[in-house]
Amino acid sequence: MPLLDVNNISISFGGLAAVSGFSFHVEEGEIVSIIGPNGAGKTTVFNMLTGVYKPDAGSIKFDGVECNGLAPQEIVKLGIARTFQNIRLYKDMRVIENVIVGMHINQKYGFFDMLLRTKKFRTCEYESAKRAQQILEMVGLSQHTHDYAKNLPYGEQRKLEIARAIATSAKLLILDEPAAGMNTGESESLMHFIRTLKDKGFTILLIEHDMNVVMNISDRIYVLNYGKKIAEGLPEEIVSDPQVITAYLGVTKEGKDAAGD
Amino acid sequence: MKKIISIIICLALCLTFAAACAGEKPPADDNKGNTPADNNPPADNNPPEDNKDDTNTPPDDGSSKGVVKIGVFVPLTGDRAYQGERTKAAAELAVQDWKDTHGLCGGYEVELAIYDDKNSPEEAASIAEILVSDEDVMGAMGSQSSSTTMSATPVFQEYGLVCLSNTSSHTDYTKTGNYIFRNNCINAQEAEASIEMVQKIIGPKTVGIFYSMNDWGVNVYNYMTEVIPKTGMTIGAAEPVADNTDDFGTTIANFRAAGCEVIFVAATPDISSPFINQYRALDSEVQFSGFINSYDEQLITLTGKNCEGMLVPATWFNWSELDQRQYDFTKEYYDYYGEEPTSLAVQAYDCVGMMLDAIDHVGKDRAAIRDYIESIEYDGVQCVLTFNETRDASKTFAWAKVENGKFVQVDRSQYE
Amino acid sequence: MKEKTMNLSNAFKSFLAFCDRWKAVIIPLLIAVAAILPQLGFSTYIIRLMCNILIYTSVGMALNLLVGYTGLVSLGNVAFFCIGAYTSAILTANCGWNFFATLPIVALTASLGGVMVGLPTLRLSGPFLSITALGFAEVIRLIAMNFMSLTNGPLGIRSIPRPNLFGLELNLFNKGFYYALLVLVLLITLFIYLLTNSKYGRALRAIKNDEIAAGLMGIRTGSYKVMAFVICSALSGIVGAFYASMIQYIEPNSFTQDNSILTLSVVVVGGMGTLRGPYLGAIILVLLPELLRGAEGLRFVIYGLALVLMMRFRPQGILGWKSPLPYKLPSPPRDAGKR
Amino acid sequence: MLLQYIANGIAIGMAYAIVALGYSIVFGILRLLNFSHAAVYAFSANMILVFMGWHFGIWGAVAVSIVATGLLAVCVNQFALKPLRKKNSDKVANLITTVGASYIIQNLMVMYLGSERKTFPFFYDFGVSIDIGFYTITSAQISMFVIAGLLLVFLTLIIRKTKVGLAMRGIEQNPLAANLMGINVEWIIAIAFFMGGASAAVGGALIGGYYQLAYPSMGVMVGNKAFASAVLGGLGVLHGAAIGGLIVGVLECLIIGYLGASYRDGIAFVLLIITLIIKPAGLFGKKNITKV
Repeated sequence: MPLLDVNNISISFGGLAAVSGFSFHVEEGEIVSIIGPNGAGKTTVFNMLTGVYKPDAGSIKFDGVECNGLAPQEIVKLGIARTFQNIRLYKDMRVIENVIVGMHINQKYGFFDMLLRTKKFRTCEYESAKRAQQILEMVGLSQHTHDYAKNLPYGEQRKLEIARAIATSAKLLILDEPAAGMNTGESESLMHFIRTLKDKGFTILLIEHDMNVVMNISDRIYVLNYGKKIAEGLPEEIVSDPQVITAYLGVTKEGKDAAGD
Repeated sequence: MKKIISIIICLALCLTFAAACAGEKPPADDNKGNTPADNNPPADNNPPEDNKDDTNTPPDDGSSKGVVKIGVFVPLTGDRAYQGERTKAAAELAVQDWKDTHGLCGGYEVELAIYDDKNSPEEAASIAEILVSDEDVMGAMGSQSSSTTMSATPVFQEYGLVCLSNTSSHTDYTKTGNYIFRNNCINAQEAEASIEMVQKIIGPKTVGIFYSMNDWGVNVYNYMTEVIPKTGMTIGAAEPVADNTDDFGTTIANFRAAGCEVIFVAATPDISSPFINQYRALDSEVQFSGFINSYDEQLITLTGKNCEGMLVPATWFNWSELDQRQYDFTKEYYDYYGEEPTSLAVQAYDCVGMMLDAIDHVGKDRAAIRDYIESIEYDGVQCVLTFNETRDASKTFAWAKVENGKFVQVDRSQYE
Repeated sequence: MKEKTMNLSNAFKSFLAFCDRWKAVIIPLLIAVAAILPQLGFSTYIIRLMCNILIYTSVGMALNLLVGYTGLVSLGNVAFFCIGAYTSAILTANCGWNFFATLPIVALTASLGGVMVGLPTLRLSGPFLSITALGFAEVIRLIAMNFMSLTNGPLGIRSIPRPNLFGLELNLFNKGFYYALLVLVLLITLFIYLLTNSKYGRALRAIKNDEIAAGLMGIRTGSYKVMAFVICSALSGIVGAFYASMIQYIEPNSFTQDNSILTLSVVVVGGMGTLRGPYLGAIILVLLPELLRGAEGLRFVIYGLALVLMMRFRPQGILGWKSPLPYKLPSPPRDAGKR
Repeated sequence: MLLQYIANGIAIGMAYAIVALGYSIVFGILRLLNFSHAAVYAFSANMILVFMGWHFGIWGAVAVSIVATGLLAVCVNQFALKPLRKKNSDKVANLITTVGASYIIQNLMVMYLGSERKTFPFFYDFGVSIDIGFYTITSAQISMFVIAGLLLVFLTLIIRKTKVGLAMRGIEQNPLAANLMGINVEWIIAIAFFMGGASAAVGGALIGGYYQLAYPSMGVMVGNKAFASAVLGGLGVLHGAAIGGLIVGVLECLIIGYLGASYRDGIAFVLLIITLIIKPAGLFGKKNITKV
């Protein structure tokens, strides 16, 4: 039973079919990537998964639970956490606070526990702070614990977003172009970091343009173009798939003759 | 550079705050919470900045036993400023006249403690605190609108300082306590006078009531709805008006639809003038009847010939041929201030006159001043002033009419 | 010249850091000073000023929760102030209730107002929200003006009694009213401190920083914003009740737009999103008109000028700043180990 | 009766519309609630009286007042708002600065011109007024309607057709990009403020003339109503502000007619709250969808 099972979801904005009939699945502990040229509808798929848009048709099952049409808050509770294409951190809050806010849904204490500072409140706060420090340790940001999120360099801000997603104790991490705007050194260390996440048992769904990262890290790849799936399979198969090349690089003269159309 | 200025700003403010506090002298004795009537609050700690009244002359060669002050709290900023200015001018004139005629007052140098209450209740209450805690202040004269006056009177009553109002007509004003007096007519008297004028001069017609949405307007309206039906006149329509309204098109349409021939204008000139102008533009025969506050030069300047023939009950007459004293006062006020006095200003003049008279007789004792004023027979410029048991001054009404841009006195006997 | 300004502003910053570090000592000291201040034999004029400062501190504290922590700029806070004042005035003056008995009902009616503003503005942001709140305050003032049977309309409500606690009347004379207000301010400060240092406070701050991200991280932004409105309106209502009891005569025109703007300025000048901001903001903005009492006409001009200069040179407010001190990690509860 | 109410409503509506234009222009560009606009409007009407005092003649006084008010609006922008923009400080700070500016302008006027109401000449009476049965639509109402219409068309033309207008719309979308494309952003913003001030001055002259009154605090109530109509019509959309102003004006007159004048002030805001609930960006406003 795949952890995430999506079959032929589609959505259109004012008559334009952004995504039509796209199905894919993600197994537990796997790294799956979705690639495609700009405007292929990748982020739209993401937004449908996380409840920002409601798909016109199709179903999304996570861990057997149908979450098409649920509010974003419920979907996060189920265990899907995401990062954003353009970084959306809580800039004026501290690094550790950003992570603790991620744990908001799992902090179980009521208004009066807060008012009277009951033991339940204090233990929950202490646990959250301890776990946040562990996550920061794991992510390698522990020396920035007390800094403000907006003072972090770009690479660290990406990691903090991922740390915040982990903090929601999600089973599936959805990363939206984490390597965007990174130089080779940074994307190298990011790749290494994602691999360590995989070893720690996280299932990752990735949208990425940086072919180097995608090819080295993904177990399976889906290719999307104009909202339709044009290829799926192992990285090696995708690299040599003619349809993918034409989608990305456009038709070369030889290519057209070879295809003979 | 920027940080510097902000630091300087807040340092300066903190310093001035410290200076303000340091200005207080700790009291000699502890004040017991007994009945306010007979103890005046301890420390002579007038607030740090002195009020800038102009008669601050030092006591001359030892003949005066010190200073006595009359507190005046009126709006000098905001949109009621010009009404406040007039009360202040009348008060200053009263003190000036007293000095010219008597020099000292009961052996004391006379001063005015004038404060601006911004027409806000909080301010008026704070100023009342200043006045009661200043030992030299022997009486206070109160503000322009009833909300400011009525938030100050509890303080005066609590501390036992006489407060005379030249403007308040709120029914519950004098109910605050025995230290609160009113030198202004109550709306019942005003409404009665206006109705009587219309009934006698114009006769039974359908009338409209145009009243401003404040305590004075609402009281006048309530009173008139009871009395008018008994006088044979019928009320065609009654229209309230909110503050700072400029457009009366719709209200006028309602009055005209109800066929009103006479409109009672229960609003101050700054609200009633646009109403009269716009009404006259649509209907030339309609007649207006005003109240005491319409007896104001500003009404004529703002409406010009539109208010021709408007009836106004007046407790005061500028340049009156019948009463030489009123004529002299108008002249004196005009020379001093460049504008003819309104009845409110004259009442302010008499209020200060009464307080000075009281001090002259009983000296510097707030309770004695209160008793003296309660049973006073003061020959004021307006009329001989006495207070009834509810501490309201009874007024006699003269009839006035606007004729080619001037208030002209109407001879009552003609219509008797 | 440049270095001189730098080290002076650093001096100011280190001064603030020093206060932050020694908070545990400085705060009780300040409370003690506030407690003995009225006993130094000031005239009731100064006592009334201090009460005004405390009133605007507490209502500034309530609005700070909305503006400083949640980022919802409400220009209609006087609506809750007015609801609270009228509810308490009607109950005490007309129905003869004890002042403190009216407070729960005041909080209830005011928070009803809060919900009425909070719910419809969930989808609004920035200036639209401010204008809706301003409109709501105008509507409340008009209801007070026209609802003759309940609020006595423009005649206002007269001789509202001072609060009395087991028979002792708390007024400015025996300074009891000042202490009641002092207790109120400290209670509100404690409540907001507890609230902001918990998941609720963090959620509100997250909404201020980036509402969409907060939503996608599982925070129900809608209900938290309404919660912020309800708490702010309930507290403002209670402070309104104290105001009515202090001024003893209220009418619709004492709750105008200027009051909302003054409260917002207290929060912004003092320092948004800080606990101590409203204290200094209230001190400055209540004392400024008193110090300028001499310059009648100029008074408001200087008040306006102070606002403009403040926004230009220190927009985050005098006490608003990013504390360089490390984040206070919660200490383990004593018996955590036993589990 | 209804016809008379609507006629009056249109006249007041036009007054709100003109002042609302000023709010819309400034908001369109800076997404900023310019509180000082009401005081600028009052400033224009009072300055006309002052200029007439210097025996300028009515039309000369109006022209000079339009320029003076435009410059005043630019001063508010230069001294109060520009420094804040440079430090891209918080939205609330801009709001409070404009409030401070409105306090300064209004109270300086009260200090120098006194707070009482002064008569204002009725200068655009062309004598022709239409009588329909018992009710008359005075020439003032007609000329107010016509002049306001012309002003609206003129401003829309500037925004739609001219280079400056294009630059303004560019800055509205993305000030940074506009700057990079060589648009002198500060200069364009100053022009926008000038246009806002000038339209307020036209409004001041018209409304002052119509009611034959001018006093320093005349801006407060008209300002609030005009702002509500600008938001109602959709901030940043010029014809939205005009139509919003008309709706508010007509409804107000109907309310006075049938319910009584004391409810008058509330209607603008009740209407506003209801509209914003249904369409958060106002009637004609475009809802800017924030990309995730």
